[in-house]
Amino acid sequence: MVIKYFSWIREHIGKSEEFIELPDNVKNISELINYLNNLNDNYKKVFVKKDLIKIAVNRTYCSVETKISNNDEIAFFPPVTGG
Amino acid sequence: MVIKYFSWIREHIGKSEEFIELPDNVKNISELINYLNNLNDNYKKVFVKKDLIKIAVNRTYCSVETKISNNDEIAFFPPVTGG
Amino acid sequence: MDRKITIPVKIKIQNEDFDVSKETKILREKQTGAIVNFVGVVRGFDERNNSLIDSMTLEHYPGMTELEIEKIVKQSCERWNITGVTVIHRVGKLLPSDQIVFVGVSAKHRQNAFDSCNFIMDWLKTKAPFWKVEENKNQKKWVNYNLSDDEATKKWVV
Amino acid sequence: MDRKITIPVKIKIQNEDFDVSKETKILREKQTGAIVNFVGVVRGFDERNNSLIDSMTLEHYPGMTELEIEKIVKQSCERWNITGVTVIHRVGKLLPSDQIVFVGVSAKHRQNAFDSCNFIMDWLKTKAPFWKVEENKNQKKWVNYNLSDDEATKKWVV
Repeated sequence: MVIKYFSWIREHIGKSEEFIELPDNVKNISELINYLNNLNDNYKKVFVKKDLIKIAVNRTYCSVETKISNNDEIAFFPPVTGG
Repeated sequence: MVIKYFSWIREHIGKSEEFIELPDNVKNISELINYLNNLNDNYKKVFVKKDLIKIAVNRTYCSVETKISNNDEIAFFPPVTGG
Repeated sequence: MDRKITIPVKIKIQNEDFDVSKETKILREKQTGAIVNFVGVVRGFDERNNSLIDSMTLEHYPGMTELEIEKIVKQSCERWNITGVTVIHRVGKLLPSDQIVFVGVSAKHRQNAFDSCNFIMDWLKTKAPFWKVEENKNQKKWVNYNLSDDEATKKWVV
Repeated sequence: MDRKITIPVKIKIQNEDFDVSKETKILREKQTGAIVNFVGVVRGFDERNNSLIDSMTLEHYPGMTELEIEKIVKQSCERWNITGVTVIHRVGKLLPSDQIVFVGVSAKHRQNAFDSCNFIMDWLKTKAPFWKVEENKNQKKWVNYNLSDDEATKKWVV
């Protein structure tokens, strides 16, 4: 699975994307966030601001309940500010 | 007084503007139209279509009741079609 | 309408074409975040009469035209917080796909620019003394007034 | 959204500037009477923080950005009778008064062009994955999401 980070989330986590092998017990976005939070404190500092984080699976907006699999492209980013 | 005509009104009357000396009994637009109607049939053919004629006195929209004097610039034209 | 317009306003009636990029650039300034441009274009087909149009000629009432457009722009300035307005209307002979009219409005916030530009176009259509005659090889025809233009102005009545 | 878009739609994400005249010309066609363009401009001043802006850098999510804009344009095509759409959004480093975004919509009738362009801008502001960071000599600051942009989309809910 590829995970992409944008804007200040990218800066806090320290990378724009990473590849991870999805553990068997991680079935949705919510569980993925818990998994990442246990890796190190950078993730915790980001994901604690859950109201400021938008999620996309395969380039489509989704929620924390959305089911995911190892072939998916996940993205975490702040509310958009283009235009 | 100068009277200006535009669009098909100009074509029907046969001139784009004319100068007339306002008779003493002509005090408003309505009376001016009556006066012009008596000059020849071209005016009658135009002014019979009163719902299709807009009037301006000194470059401001007005009604048939608007008072006029010999120094005024009067204009008769159809509803506008610019833009 | 006593309030003075203190923003840059440009109103031109001209035969020549206009350059949308150039006009947009004039409207871009440090304190402007949004520009909305309207461009009217000569159609090549008259839907109401089901006929092709070879050319179109626009006449206007010099002096009154500028005055009416100024009044509309003033009303727009009083109603919305905008930072600049440009209105350019062409007259004379035009061909299908030629540009007829440009209305550009700049504002800090985009909805003001959208509404003000829309307002100016709606009132220009019903108040500014321009008349169009459509020409093709068979005939010359003065364009009829469009009732829907009157209807369009009603949305601005408060 | 099963209806196929059969009108010309151009969507570009690019570093380079765009030419409003050139884009307007592409939208002019025989059956088009009206074009409405929106141009977003970099402001030189941050009102919320009362500070000057030296430059701004835009990043986006390649792939998803185009997809989200396509969805918005499709919805606009389903809702209004329009004849062409162009959306160009710049990314990278921009300076005050630089152009950021162009949304151009052509239609036979002007209100469709106004509404469709306004709709596309409102949804682009809340859905298209772009992020702005403002820079001046003292600091670098990610622009905060603006709640009023969420509010703006509510007018389109039927």
